[in-house]
Amino acid sequence: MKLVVAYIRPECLNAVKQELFAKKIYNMSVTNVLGSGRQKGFTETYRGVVMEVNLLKKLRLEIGVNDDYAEQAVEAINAGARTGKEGDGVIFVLECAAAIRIRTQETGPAAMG
Amino acid sequence: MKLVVAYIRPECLNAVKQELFAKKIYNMSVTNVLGSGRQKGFTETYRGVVMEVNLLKKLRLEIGVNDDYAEQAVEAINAGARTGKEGDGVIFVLECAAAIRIRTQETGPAAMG
Amino acid sequence: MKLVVAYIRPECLNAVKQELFAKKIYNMSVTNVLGSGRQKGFTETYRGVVMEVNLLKKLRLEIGVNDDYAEQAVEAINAGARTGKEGDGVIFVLECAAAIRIRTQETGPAAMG
Amino acid sequence: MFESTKQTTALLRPKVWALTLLLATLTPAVAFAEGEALSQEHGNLLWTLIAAILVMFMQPGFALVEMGFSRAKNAGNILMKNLLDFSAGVPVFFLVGFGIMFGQDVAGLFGSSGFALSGVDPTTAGGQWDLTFLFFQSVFAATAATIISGGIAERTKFSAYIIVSVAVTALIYPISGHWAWGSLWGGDELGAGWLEAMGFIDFAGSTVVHSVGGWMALAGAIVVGPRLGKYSADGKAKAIPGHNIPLAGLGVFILWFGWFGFNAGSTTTVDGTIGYIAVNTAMAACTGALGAMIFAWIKHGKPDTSMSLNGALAGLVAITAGCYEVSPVGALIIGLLAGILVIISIEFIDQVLKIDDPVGASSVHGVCGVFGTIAVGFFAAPGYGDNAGLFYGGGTEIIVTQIIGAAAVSAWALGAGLALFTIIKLTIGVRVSQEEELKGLDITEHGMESYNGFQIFTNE
Amino acid sequence: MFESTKQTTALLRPKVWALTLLLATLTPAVAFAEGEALSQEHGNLLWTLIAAILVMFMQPGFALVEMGFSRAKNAGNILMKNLLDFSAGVPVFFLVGFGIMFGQDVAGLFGSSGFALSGVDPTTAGGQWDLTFLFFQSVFAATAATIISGGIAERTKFSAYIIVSVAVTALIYPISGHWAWGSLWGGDELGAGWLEAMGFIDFAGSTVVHSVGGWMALAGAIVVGPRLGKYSADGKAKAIPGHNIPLAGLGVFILWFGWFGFNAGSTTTVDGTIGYIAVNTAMAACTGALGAMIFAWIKHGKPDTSMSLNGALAGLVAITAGCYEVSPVGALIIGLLAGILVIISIEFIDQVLKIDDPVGASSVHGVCGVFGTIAVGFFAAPGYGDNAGLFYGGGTEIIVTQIIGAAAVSAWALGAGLALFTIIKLTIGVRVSQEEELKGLDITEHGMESYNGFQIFTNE
Amino acid sequence: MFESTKQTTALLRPKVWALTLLLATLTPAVAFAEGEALSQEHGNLLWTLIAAILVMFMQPGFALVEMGFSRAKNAGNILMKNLLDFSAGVPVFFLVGFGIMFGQDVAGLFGSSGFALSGVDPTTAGGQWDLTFLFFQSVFAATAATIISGGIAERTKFSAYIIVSVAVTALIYPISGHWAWGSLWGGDELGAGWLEAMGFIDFAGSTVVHSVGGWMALAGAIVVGPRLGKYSADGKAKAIPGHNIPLAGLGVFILWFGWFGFNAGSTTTVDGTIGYIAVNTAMAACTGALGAMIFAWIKHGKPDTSMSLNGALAGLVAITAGCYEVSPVGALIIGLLAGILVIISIEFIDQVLKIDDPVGASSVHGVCGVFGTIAVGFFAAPGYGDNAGLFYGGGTEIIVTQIIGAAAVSAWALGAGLALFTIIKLTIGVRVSQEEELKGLDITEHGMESYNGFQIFTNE
Ligand SMILES: Nc1ncnc2c1ncn2[C@@H]1O[C@H](COP(=O)(O)OP(=O)(O)O)[C@@H](O)[C@H]1O
Ligand SMILES: Nc1ncnc2c1ncn2[C@@H]1O[C@H](COP(=O)(O)OP(=O)(O)O)[C@@H](O)[C@H]1O
Ligand SMILES: Nc1ncnc2c1ncn2[C@@H]1O[C@H](COP(=O)(O)OP(=O)(O)O)[C@@H](O)[C@H]1O
Repeated sequence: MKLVVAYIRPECLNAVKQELFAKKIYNMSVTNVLGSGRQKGFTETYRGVVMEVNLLKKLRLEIGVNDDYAEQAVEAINAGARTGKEGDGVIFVLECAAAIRIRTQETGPAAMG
Repeated sequence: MKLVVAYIRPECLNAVKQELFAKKIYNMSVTNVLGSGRQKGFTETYRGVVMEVNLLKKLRLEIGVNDDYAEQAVEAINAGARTGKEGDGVIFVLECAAAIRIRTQETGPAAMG
Repeated sequence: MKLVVAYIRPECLNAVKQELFAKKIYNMSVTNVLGSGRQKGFTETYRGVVMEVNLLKKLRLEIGVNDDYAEQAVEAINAGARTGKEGDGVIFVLECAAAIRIRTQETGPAAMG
Repeated sequence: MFESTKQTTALLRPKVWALTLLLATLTPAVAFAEGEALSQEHGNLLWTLIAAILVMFMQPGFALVEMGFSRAKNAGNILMKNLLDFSAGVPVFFLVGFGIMFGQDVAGLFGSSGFALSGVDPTTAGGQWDLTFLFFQSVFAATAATIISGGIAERTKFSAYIIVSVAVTALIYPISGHWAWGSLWGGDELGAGWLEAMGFIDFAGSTVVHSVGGWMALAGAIVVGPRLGKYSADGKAKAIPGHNIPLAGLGVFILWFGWFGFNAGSTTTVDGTIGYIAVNTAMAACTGALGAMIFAWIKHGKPDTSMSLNGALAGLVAITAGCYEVSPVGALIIGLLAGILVIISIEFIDQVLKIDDPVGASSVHGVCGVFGTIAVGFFAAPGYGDNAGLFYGGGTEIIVTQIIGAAAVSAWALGAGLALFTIIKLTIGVRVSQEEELKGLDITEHGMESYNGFQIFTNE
Repeated sequence: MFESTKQTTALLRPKVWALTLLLATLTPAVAFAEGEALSQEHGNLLWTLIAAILVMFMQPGFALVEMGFSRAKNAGNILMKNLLDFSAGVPVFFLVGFGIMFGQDVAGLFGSSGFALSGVDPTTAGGQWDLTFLFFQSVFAATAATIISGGIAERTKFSAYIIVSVAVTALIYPISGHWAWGSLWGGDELGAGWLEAMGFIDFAGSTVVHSVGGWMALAGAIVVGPRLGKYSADGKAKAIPGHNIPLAGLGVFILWFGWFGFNAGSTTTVDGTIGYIAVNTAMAACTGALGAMIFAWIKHGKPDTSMSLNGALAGLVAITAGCYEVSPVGALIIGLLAGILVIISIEFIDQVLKIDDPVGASSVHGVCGVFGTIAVGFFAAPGYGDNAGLFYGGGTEIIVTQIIGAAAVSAWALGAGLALFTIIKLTIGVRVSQEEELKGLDITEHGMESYNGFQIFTNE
Repeated sequence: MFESTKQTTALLRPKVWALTLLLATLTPAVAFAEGEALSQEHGNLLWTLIAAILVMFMQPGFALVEMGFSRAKNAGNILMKNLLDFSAGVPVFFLVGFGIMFGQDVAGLFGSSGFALSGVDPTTAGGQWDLTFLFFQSVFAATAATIISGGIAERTKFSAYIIVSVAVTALIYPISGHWAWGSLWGGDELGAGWLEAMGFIDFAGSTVVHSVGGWMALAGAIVVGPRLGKYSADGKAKAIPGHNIPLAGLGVFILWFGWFGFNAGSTTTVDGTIGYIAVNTAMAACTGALGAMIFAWIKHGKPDTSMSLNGALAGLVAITAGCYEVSPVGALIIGLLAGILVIISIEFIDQVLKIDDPVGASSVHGVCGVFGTIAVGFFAAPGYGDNAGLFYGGGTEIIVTQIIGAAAVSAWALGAGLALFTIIKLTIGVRVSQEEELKGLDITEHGMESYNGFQIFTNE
């Protein structure tokens, strides 16, 4: 099993969700994050002082999937989150040693769906 | 070492904490997440327009534990977070390659406690 | 590849960032978390009632790095986040099975930088 | 370019102008001759109107305090309750309450005429005054009603609250209001309530308005029961912190601002006393805040924000009865005592009686209202108002009357409140389900969130 | 210690005192003899001033409602728009708009003198009145202007909005305002607009002020187009919930508070009618809120907070035309109908016409403004004001006049609005880029966030 | 049903009624005969009271602006400071400050009688005026005091602030206040301050109130030192953005609203000038906002929200001295210049002087206060007030007097402020610890959070 973690643009979440749903991946969790990466921050002026904003607002997506779905999840995220401009983000795939669905107490791959 | 990641109902946090404390697990980190899973979202009406809310408010619990405590952490979460209704969430257990406690510079299992 | 996850004091973020930048690590994501650990919470009084605050405000740092940079990331975090007082936090190093940079579609170590 | 005669024309209102075109000079009454004086009646009407507008603005003050002192997930529900009690209260008071409070006296107990101001002729000076007086009184009634929502916040069904609101403005408030103020409208002709006949002094309503609201809030808090998680299994009170102290602070200042209309406006007359009434009002609010701030600092080691805010309100409630009767120095002392008293009372009700009143409505309005009413018997100062209190050589007679009045009205409000809430509990139910309470009343009762998009940590 | 003669001196203002030292007794006009009466003129001036101050305070009311009902990422931009329209509107109205609205009549269509109040002598009573009247009228003009920002919130360029604001207060509002109220300043001497000559009744501006703002908002919403994500590909409306309902609620109460100045102040005279005008204003607002609350409850199963808040405003807008003409019972009914109407209208415009008006400005101010104007023809009650409506045995004549007036002004405002927004669209552009809209206008237009540090979930 | 004779009875207040039952007809003074005129004295008292109430409402305005422009973790502390300075300031001014400011003059430097208004008889017209005048003056004193908290926000100890507040309202403000306004209460009898004897013009207090507050804020900011992280190691200023711009915007509008009481109320008289004073006040605020908006746009490429809000306040501060003396066109220009000046000043103090004034209090109130005071010498217009400025053919004499006055008061306030803050620093300490500052003053000074449950990103 895998835990797919992706950092994406907030405005791409809907598109990513559509792509995931198209692949029958419905389970996920989303968090607000502030990120820095290759996309440079921007400067604002607040009360006359130039201000460097280098932590940008991003979303963090976590999707626990079975091994065979990991590829598909990555594909879906790629499809929905890619604009081609700096700041699109990254996807990490982590190994998940065990999974338990709390309500049903299903474990392993069965817990992922 | 393991990193136990669980997505639970916000209202269950206190119960989960009690269960963890009972097993002498005191260390954890909690984040707000929005999740979608088997629990369907609900519809609200805002200004006359039906609105689908399909990202529900959940909490994400992260507990770094030694291998022998992982089981116990999972058990505690199960005990505290289970209501039997859709939306109870899942627990993932990730392999943790290394751990360092910043203050003491303890590493490995010693860092977890 | 590794995903370095660290829980640090909010007020140390700037110092940690400086240390990371000094080691040419620019990519990271930051989240608000509430944590409990060895640092005891504190008590406040709200409207005459003593109130135990045992979830303290912390930041969660995530840095995806190549294996050779993991050490350096950990060092940088240690350098920036350590005050020696309880509540400094922990660093976990997770194994990262795959990484994809969405914009460039680079994969593996190339995606990390 | 423009001659000064123009001004007279400019004073004409739109409708008058339209009419002038049609009817030529048939409306002399509304155009004033140059140099004519403003009549005292119209001055009074103007002041009473302005004061009523200020009192109306206390509504968002209450809403903000109550929202700020409770959790984010219930903010919209509290707002709706405040909107509802004003929106229902003003028409209901017009249709029913006003007549019960100010109509033809029946045995000193309630009024029985003047419903919907029937019979009032708006073309006469008297009728125009009546309508203005109604407006002033209706915002007072709405104040009594809105106090209740704070005590039962975060767990009470919206439908139950509607019934409470209507009952308060139609009957509960007007009945005890009649006892103390029944002859304010009709004078000798319509007869007085039993408390005013005794000489009971409650100038602007520490007891008549605030205590009634405060004790009803207490009754509600008792019947509805504490919020989930408010008391631990072993009965220890737990803190449930408010979510927006800046809003609560703004609410307190808005209330303070409106209170000048409440107190000084209760003269319904432009004369020289309105200035010192405002001074007294300001002084008591200030020392109320100071008293609570210092007392909390000594007691708990920190100058608590929410208690200090409550202290200002406590001072305001306490000075309301005597603002016309006491000196500024008296007001300073009354406010200070109220600021200390409100903390003792909040902690007593919360921790000893174990009644969960999230915003302290019963302490601020009930306890300090009674305190302020009785304080008149001690602090009424010669030169101010018409009485001398115990500290100025007056006898204990006033004190006794004040105690009787405050006790009678309090007993009525608490009793009627307990009965009303119990009846609702036994019929349509007074409390939301446990799940609804956990999710928050905004979503479950109104289908929307108050702070959409904000990440709010909820945990109980 | 101090003799009573001191008071006369104490009444002198700073400058007078300084002067007194230099010029001895050369300023007798400002010192009043003891016992002298306040003149009706000065009473009127005082009341008009106070009312204008109350109306000015409606500005933050609008800002809060519009901010609260839109998303956090655009809150500062909305605030800036409200600050701008007042800041530009008041000077522009002084320099240009006032003369167009109240100057020498040209064919009943517009005024042509009095720009910058030139020729007014501030040392005369007439001139002092003129300046006060200007102040009162300028806050009305700013009200019409500020309504627009709500309808085009969250996607309109700030620079485009500046042009709209200036055009509205300089020309669009004053022209139709002249039709209905043109002679209010100069009377017979300067001549009347064509609608007032017909006998059109719009006491405080349901049509003159609110409809103009509302239809301009609709025009803007049409030309600017819906927010991204507001309508799905298949044309279904999607909800974009507001981010701060407590602020919106406070805004509604502030508007309500200011509205007493708007309506009762429109007498510009202290007389006996201001009291019942306030009663009518309160009643309609109450039943407007109740009507919307109940209707939403029936229709959608929940008493919707944002709709109930809109309902109160709908009642206020609807009673504005007739507050002087109808009875409290009439006001209750007008408000109730407006509260229901506003929901039907919001849903119709949003879901059927598919025009995206984030705060419902066109429904609240446009639709309910027209409704309230026409309602005068039905509800005008003998004894109140100077007319009898259909329900009180009056003929249909007034109704016809009211329909003509409301239709003419509405057509003007909508037409001028469509033209103006289209011209802007074709020249400097009316809408921010898609990327700017997604990031939010606070960052992209003003370079700052409204809620720095707060974690806000944005997702479209 | 009700005869018109009833109205007279209805005008009676509660206490009067109660008394009437006991004493029959012994209180003829308060019941007014029908048709009697309102006296000018009572009209003035009413207006002064209403104006004072408006000025009191500026307190939450200040609190909101200061909260909004600083970080979430200190919001409650700022609120407490504003609550404290009003709560302590009003009683302290009553007991001490009033006598120093308005009592028997000593060498033109300070007053020495009238403490706690001793000797004032509230049963006389004169005494009733005195109490009203006290109320009006006490809210002015509290305004001067509350300005300070903004300049020293986010790092100053609460206990230190209490001492500052008391010292300002007891001594620092009243002493320089006496110089300019000392004879306003007692006239010739009690003697004038040295500046008013020179003919110094500061109608409503650009210098007397605002500069004093502004320079004290600057003194505090200097002594307390900048917030952690405000200046980088190499001395470059860093931005620390405010956390709640909607609240700050509301605060500015509330201040603006209250300012009409501040300026027009400073007549303490109902006459024809109050209207144009309000017009001038509105005009300057509008162009102040516009000036800042445009200037920031040109300078930094964006119309900055927080600067535009400051601009409105700058215009208000600047017009305060001359609102009675200048024409509306003069007000437009004064406001515009103030709006530009405030930005230059904020950036100069922040980036060149490297003094950390989080909300710009020293620039808005200190710099623009001085500017507005001197501007009177240029813009005072014949027909308005009693002077002619340089631009209207007056000489330079007024300008010189204005400069002397502004300089003297500024030097006093800055000097006294530096001394006071330094003494506190050397005794009980003026600043919280570094750890407390990082955690936020809400938790560390008051033991509670302002936004419980909200996820707020803190990072320094
Ligand atoms: N190595 C990394 N570790 C953790 N988060 C990362 C990493 N790289 C990117 N991110 C996250 O992804 C976001 C976008 O990355 P960025 O490098 O700007 O995108 P792009 O590669 O398209 O230029 C960052 O703001 C950050 O939140
Ligand atoms: N595969 C998954 N990956 C990430 N998060 C998940 C996954 N499955 C569930 N979750 C999280 O757990 C929450 C509850 O899951 P849900 O499927 O509704 O519970 P249940 O299994 O009890 O019906 C979701 O809202 C989501 O936050
Ligand atoms: N085992 C763990 N699992 C998850 N989070 C942890 C763990 N240990 C510590 N943390 C996080 O780190 C923060 C600081 O830990 P703490 O034990 O107080 O530090 P210290 O070791 O310096 O005393 C905690 O508040 C929590 O957020």
